[in-house]
Amino acid sequence: MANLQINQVRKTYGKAELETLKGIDISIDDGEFLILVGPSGCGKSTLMNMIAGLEEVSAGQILIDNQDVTHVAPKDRDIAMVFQSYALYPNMTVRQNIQFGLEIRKMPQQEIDAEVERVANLLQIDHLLDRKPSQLSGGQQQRVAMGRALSRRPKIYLFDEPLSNLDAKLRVEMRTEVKKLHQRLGTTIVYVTHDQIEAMTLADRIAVMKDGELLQLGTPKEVYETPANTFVAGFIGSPAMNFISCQVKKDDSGLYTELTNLDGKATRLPAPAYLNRYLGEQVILGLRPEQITHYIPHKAEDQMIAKGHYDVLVTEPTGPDVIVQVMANKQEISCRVDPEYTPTVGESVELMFDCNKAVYFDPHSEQRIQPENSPSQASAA
Amino acid sequence: MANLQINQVRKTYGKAELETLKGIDISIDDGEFLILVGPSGCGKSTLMNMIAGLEEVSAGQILIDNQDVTHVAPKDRDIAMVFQSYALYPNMTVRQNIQFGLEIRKMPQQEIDAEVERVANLLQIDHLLDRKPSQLSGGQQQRVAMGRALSRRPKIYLFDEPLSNLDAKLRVEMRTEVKKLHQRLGTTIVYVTHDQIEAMTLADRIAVMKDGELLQLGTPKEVYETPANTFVAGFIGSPAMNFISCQVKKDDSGLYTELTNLDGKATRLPAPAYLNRYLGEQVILGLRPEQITHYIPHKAEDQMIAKGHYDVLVTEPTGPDVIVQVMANKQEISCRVDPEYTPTVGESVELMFDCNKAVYFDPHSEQRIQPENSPSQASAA
Amino acid sequence: MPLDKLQQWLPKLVLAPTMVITLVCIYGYMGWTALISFTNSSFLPSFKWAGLKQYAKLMDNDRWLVSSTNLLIFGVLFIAICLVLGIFLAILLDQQIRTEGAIRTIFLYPMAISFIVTGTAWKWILNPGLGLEKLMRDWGWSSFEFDWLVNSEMSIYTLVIAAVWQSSGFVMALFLAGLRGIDPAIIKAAQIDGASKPTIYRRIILPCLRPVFFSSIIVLSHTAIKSFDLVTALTAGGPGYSSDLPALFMYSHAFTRGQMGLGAASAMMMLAGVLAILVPYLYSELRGKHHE
Amino acid sequence: ENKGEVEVLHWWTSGGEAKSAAVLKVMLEQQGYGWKDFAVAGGGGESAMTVLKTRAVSGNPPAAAQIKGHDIQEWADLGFLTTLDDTASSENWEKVLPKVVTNVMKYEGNYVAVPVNVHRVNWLWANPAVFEKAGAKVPTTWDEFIAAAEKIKAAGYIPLAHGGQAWQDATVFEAVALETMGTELYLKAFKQHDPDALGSPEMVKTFEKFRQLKQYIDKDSPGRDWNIATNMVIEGKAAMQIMGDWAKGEFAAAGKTPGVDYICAPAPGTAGMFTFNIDSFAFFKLNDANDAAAQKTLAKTILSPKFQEVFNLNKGSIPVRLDQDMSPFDQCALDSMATFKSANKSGDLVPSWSHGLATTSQIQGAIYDVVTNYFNDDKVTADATVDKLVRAVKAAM
Amino acid sequence: MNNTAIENSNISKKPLQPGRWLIYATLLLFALIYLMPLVVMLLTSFKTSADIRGGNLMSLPTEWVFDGWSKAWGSACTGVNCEGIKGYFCNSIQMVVPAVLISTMIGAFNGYVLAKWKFRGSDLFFSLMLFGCFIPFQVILLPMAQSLGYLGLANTTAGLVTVHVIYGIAFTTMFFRNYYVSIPDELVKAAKLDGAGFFTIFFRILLPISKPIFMVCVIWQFTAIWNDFLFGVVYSAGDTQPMTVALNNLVNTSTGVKEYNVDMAAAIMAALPTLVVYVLAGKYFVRGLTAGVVKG
Ligand SMILES: Nc1ncnc2c1ncn2[C@@H]1O[C@H](COP(=O)(O)OP(=O)(O)OP(=O)(O)O)[C@@H](O)[C@H]1O
Ligand SMILES: Nc1ncnc2c1ncn2[C@@H]1O[C@H](COP(=O)(O)OP(=O)(O)OP(=O)(O)O)[C@@H](O)[C@H]1O
Ligand SMILES: [Mg+2]
Ligand SMILES: [Mg+2]
Repeated sequence: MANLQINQVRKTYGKAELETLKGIDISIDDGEFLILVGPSGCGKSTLMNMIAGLEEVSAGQILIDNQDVTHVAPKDRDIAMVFQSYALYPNMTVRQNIQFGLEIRKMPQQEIDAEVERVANLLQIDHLLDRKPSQLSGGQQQRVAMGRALSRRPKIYLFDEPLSNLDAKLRVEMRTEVKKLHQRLGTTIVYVTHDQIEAMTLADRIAVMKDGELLQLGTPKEVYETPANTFVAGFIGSPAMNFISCQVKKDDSGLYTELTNLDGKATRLPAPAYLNRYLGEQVILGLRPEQITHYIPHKAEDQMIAKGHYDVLVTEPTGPDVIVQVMANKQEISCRVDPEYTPTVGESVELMFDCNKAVYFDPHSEQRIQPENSPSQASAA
Repeated sequence: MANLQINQVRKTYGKAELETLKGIDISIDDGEFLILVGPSGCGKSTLMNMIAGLEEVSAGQILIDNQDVTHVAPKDRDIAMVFQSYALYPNMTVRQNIQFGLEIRKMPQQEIDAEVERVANLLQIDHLLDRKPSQLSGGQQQRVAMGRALSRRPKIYLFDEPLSNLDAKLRVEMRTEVKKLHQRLGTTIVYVTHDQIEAMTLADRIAVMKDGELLQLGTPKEVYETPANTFVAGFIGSPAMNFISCQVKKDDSGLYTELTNLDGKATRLPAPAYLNRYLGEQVILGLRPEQITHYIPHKAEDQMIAKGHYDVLVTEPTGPDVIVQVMANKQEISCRVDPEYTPTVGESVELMFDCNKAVYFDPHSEQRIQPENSPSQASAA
Repeated sequence: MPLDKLQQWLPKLVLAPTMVITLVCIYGYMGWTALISFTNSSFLPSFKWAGLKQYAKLMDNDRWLVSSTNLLIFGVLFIAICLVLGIFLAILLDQQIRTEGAIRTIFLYPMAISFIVTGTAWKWILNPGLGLEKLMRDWGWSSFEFDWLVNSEMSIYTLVIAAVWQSSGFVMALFLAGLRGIDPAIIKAAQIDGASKPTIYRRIILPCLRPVFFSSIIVLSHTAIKSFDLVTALTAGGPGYSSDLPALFMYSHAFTRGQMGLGAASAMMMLAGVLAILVPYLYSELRGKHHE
Repeated sequence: ENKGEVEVLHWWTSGGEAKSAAVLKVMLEQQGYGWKDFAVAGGGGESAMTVLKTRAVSGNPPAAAQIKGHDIQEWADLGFLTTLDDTASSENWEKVLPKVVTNVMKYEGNYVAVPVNVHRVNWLWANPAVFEKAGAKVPTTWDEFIAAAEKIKAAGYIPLAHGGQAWQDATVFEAVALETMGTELYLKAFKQHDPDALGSPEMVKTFEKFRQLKQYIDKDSPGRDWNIATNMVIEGKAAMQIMGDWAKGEFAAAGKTPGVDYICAPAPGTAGMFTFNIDSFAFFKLNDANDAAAQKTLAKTILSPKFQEVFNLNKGSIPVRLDQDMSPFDQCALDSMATFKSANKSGDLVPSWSHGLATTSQIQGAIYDVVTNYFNDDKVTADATVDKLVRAVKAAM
Repeated sequence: MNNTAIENSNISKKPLQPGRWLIYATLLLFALIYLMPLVVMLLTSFKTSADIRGGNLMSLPTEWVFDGWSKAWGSACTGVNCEGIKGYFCNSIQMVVPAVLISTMIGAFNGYVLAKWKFRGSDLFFSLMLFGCFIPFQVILLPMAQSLGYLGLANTTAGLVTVHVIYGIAFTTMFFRNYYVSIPDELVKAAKLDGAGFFTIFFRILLPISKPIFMVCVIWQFTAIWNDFLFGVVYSAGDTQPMTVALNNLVNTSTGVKEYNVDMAAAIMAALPTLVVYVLAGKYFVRGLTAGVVKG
């Protein structure tokens, strides 16, 4: 149980010419679950390593429980970490792998055994305890790696893509386990993942990184609904948010933007008042696929909702839903419709645009246009 | 362009004691897109290798274009493959990696260059062409591996988890590229993935494997809506299908099953007529999360739809939706509700059970209970 | 915390003895030799300064010229042939040979036997009157000529033969190991790409074995430069001093001929040569590795 | 026992030599002293010298070391050696030893080393059977040698068995030189290194003759060990070999008897002359008194007639003591002894430079290089070589 | 042992192709060539001296005799005492075993540091060390002798061992370093987080997986040291001379009679330990190389 502060941390690898981390500022409360996301190579693992004390900090400081640990040895930081590349001890059995850390810390043997049992059950690897890592499948290895971390009660857990190699099913189960674990222990957790759902469902807050910079730090809701800029908006959520560049217009009933389908028929999308200052200018309208759906009667009267007919280009049934691609403002737009309304390609369907959660971006800065005097979301400089 | 037949193919690795593949039977039509899914270690890669001719076939035969190629050398099968472990030539630059296969096939240099350019653009790696694989991130390496295959026009493409290491955004883009590629070239493709969406959206047919056996082979719709057994049902779709064991009862308005919430109030779920033979017996009811939703007025009158109040245990906002866990028949059940209806934990919400697509399994055989004299779905023995 | 400091210093502490040893016993002694090379030490080291006299002597001593050119010929041929042969044998052995173990041992055993004696055996084998030539002629191939050992033009090449015999096995082992170390998937990929076996070796596998080449070349050049037993046992530098090598030259002048200064000078020249050739290679290779 | 012990560095490691050394050991131990054997064979003591130097440098030299000829002076000059004068006087070596020998053993007038034996280097070993078959007679002069060699060659035998190693080349060259230049010039050239002598026309002549020999040697000779060459004579493949009297050991080992199966004659044209090669022990300064005592005893024992006899019988050489009873020795040895004495008077007793008796190892080495290179490279002319010789010797001085 | 795809590809599967025969033939041919010197030595060792004087070295012995062997083992002279080379075996063992073990251990530690605890200049130091391998040992004879003299180790087995260790660690370090470099850093990082210190990591994590490279080092060092003559002769004391020196004394007589059958027998005996090591550990040798040296 501890809080963690990362102040202006920078990293430049020995021979590398350019900085890998360019001044990261994150402060994590006691017991918080923070998730790091970002494209491959953006510096997530590097940051994790620095928190753990495994990489030199080039500049800035790291505080755990308000103590500067920037130069404290890893073992004295009381941190447990799961590595992206499992890093299991090849010469030890699964059991030995898990209990190694405990032995080092001089835990009495019977406690160790108990602990190992517990963890093994938790991760469904109790039947593998006496195997060597080399005899395990990728997924199993990853669970052992988890086990090694979970067997301890550190101040902070660091997970670097701990579930990436599991198949969907197992993955969901593990995810729930992690969640429960966190709820039970309330330990501070920093967690790297590529998986949208993981990020959204597990995190108290999500930190979106790109090229060694922190783009946005906020709750999943914030990040999802009010992304700081187009990158975040596009990176979080799959299928990705639709970016439609269009002009802000005004008529007696207020601001609006327009979508025109292939035969030139325009749909009028009501826009919020704060777009006033962009009146007549181009903005980027951000609409998520699930905000563009088939016609749903009981929503129809909401005045932030618009309707229009569009021709279907592609349909992708994903199982629970069907992703439909249509053409608007000469751009491909994906919408999410209920399988039972599955349209056929070429057919023209009536779509419903829910502008309640629509976001708008400045075409130049690519930053989200914020309502005046609205408390700006916690988003990195 | 070719069709592919896999007849009763078996594989036992040299030292291994038990069979890795236990008689696989698949026949793939010319230009078909087949996706292999299955838990880790079930034999997917093995099967791919055998199709490519990289592993000995222990028994059975493989036919391409109706010619037995079981003992033909890989290079004479005219197959392109993307390996799960990229398998890039470490000594060559990205460019050389991509053009190697073309050089071997004596393609004139300028055509090669053109081809490389094309593929590089397609995969967004044109800026990496002169790097060595060791200087690339996992995702980039994977795209190069793709490029190596895509630069050729073989009879058959084999993709072994080609996108597993890309972040969500890139993944979706690549997925679309693959789909377009297939639509443009119409080449036969066999594709392994762990990713639900990939499987559902790309495949003409999906083959679900487990422990070296083929459990079901069918269109995504079939596999998703009429899974052959509980394993397939549980493996495909995420969050996984809810399995609720309950008794088949009957009253004047027909067959039904019951869900009881924590305070014992029961919800009556209408059941199809063909469950008659299970009257009074236990069955496993399979309901997917998206079939258990918040109250949607316009659906309410459908008589295959039931309603009931249940207490919320957990809520997991995934962004587009919220996954809600409730308790029914003493089991955790996950439902998918619209974020705007997000309930608070502990609160009792009215849920809607859409039984149109409910499936039922025999508790003993775990096979799906099929409507009498309905043409049984193409499912493996 | 002090214990931490200790942890920080431990690596350096552990390495310290080796560092000291290296500095004293290698570079220190090199320095010592360098010093001697500027004195006119004769029978035993003495420190009467003599400037570059010894080097001057060395330069117009044509035995030295012979032996240093010999080292060049010897080194290049030895390393080249060892590599080629080693790779060749390794590739053959890598084809799932049933009796691999036995054959591997046969190729390796020469390393195990000291040249003090195999030298004699080789002397006989290469000697026209006793060995191969005689044998071939006894077997009826009367025109067979093989008198390199007793031919001042060719004697140096007999050294190459014997040296290759001794070291190629090790190179073979290295490359065999290298081949075994390559990720099979890469080869599969190449097969899929339609490459034939030879192409795969030429274009993919061998280029991948760069590190092996590095290790081999280090070991081989190290052997080449130090070849001493070999020469003394096989030709003792003869006929005349046509097959002399610097190591032998240095030794016999420093110790048996009481010209320590000259010996030291020759040693320094040898080192200079190594420096000139090897260091750039070492550097490039080690640098190269950091990128990957 | 509290009595001292001597560590003896030598390169007598095989057959007869080793046995002889063993005898010395026994005799020493009979007198209650310990013998710590330290044998290092190889290249006529080259390895041994290396070892000796390193040990001297590391500060613990052996008590006694087998050191030859001029090196004794070097060691003494560096102050490593102890003096044996008291032993010498008590054993009055001055009387029993010939002057030539004692000169080698003294440094600035003090004994620092003890001679063990005297080898005669200018021997010609011949196989009479071959001569018979070829209808030739064992040569005494150079011309006879050429004549005989021609006959033998014609008869299809190898006239001269030779091993093409630098020291063997030198040994033969030495014999030719002595024949051609005569004692005086030989000494001038190889002992005083007088440039005129070295550059003299006789020297040129010597080289020419030397090359002449080559046509009587089979082409496989380079690198051949001397005893293989000897065996060629024993086997009757070759007729003659020019080699020191240690070659006798090989004949003996093959069970041959002198005079019958093989003949030992002075190298052509060197009858009455004697190139000597003396094995000797130099004695190092020791700090332990007991060991010093042992040292002295060793010195005494080495020169004792008994040891001289046993040793030289084994080794094929002759005793250094002029008063030695020669009855047990074979004909060759007797001849050798006779010549030794006569030459000693006539002044035809010359040190063998090829075995390091005449000059420093530097110069010896320099001459080796010139000689062996000339012998193995038919392109260089005698004159050119002589110039080279002069320069080489000068450079090495 | 992971076998390359080429092998289990159909191409080379069928064993009786002409190609396969060619391979076997070539290998056999080379094997014979490589064996030639050994054969000559063996033949000679079983011949009588007369038989050898007879000359044809490639010919079989006219009569097979074991005198050579028995003499070399028991009664050949290597100095004043003629007890063959048997006595020198344990001399060599006494020297080789500690030398090999110590140099290997040091190499392991150095490799560990150079690969997993890099610090400023550690790479440079490594290069310096590598270059160190190239000084001809003849150069260091005297200064080393002097140093040993100061240390009072001159002409003691301890001294000899020291020398072998000193000039062995360059290679052992290289072997281990390259091996450890090929082991992922995460392993060490994980151990650090588990609270393991410098030595714990080494002994509990890395050492246990170092067996293959350990083999390589041991074999390499054993061969080098067992066969070394120069150091052996120069730094050993008279009565603790190693095998090679005895062998040399036996073989390299200057003006004595040569008995080649004894020489050869002795030589083969002297080589036996190393030969055995190769036969027994050859497999591990290649494995170890695969694991280590090869991944530069
Ligand atoms: N030891 C190193 N030396 C030099 N550069 C490095 C090193 N480790 C990582 N990098 C570089 O730092 C950048 C960030 O690497 P990092 O592993 O943190 O990315 P990541 O966000 O973890 O990517 P992924 O999601 O693929 O794991 C990358 O560009 C990488 O090339
Ligand atoms: N070379 C081999 N020798 C022995 N067994 C093997 C070999 N390769 C794979 N196996 C075994 O065969 C089974 C199937 O392996 P395979 O790689 O086909 O699984 P997979 O379905 O590709 O799993 P994943 O989804 O993790 O890639 C596994 O249990 C594996 O342990
Ligand atoms: Mg990472
Ligand atoms: Mg796989």
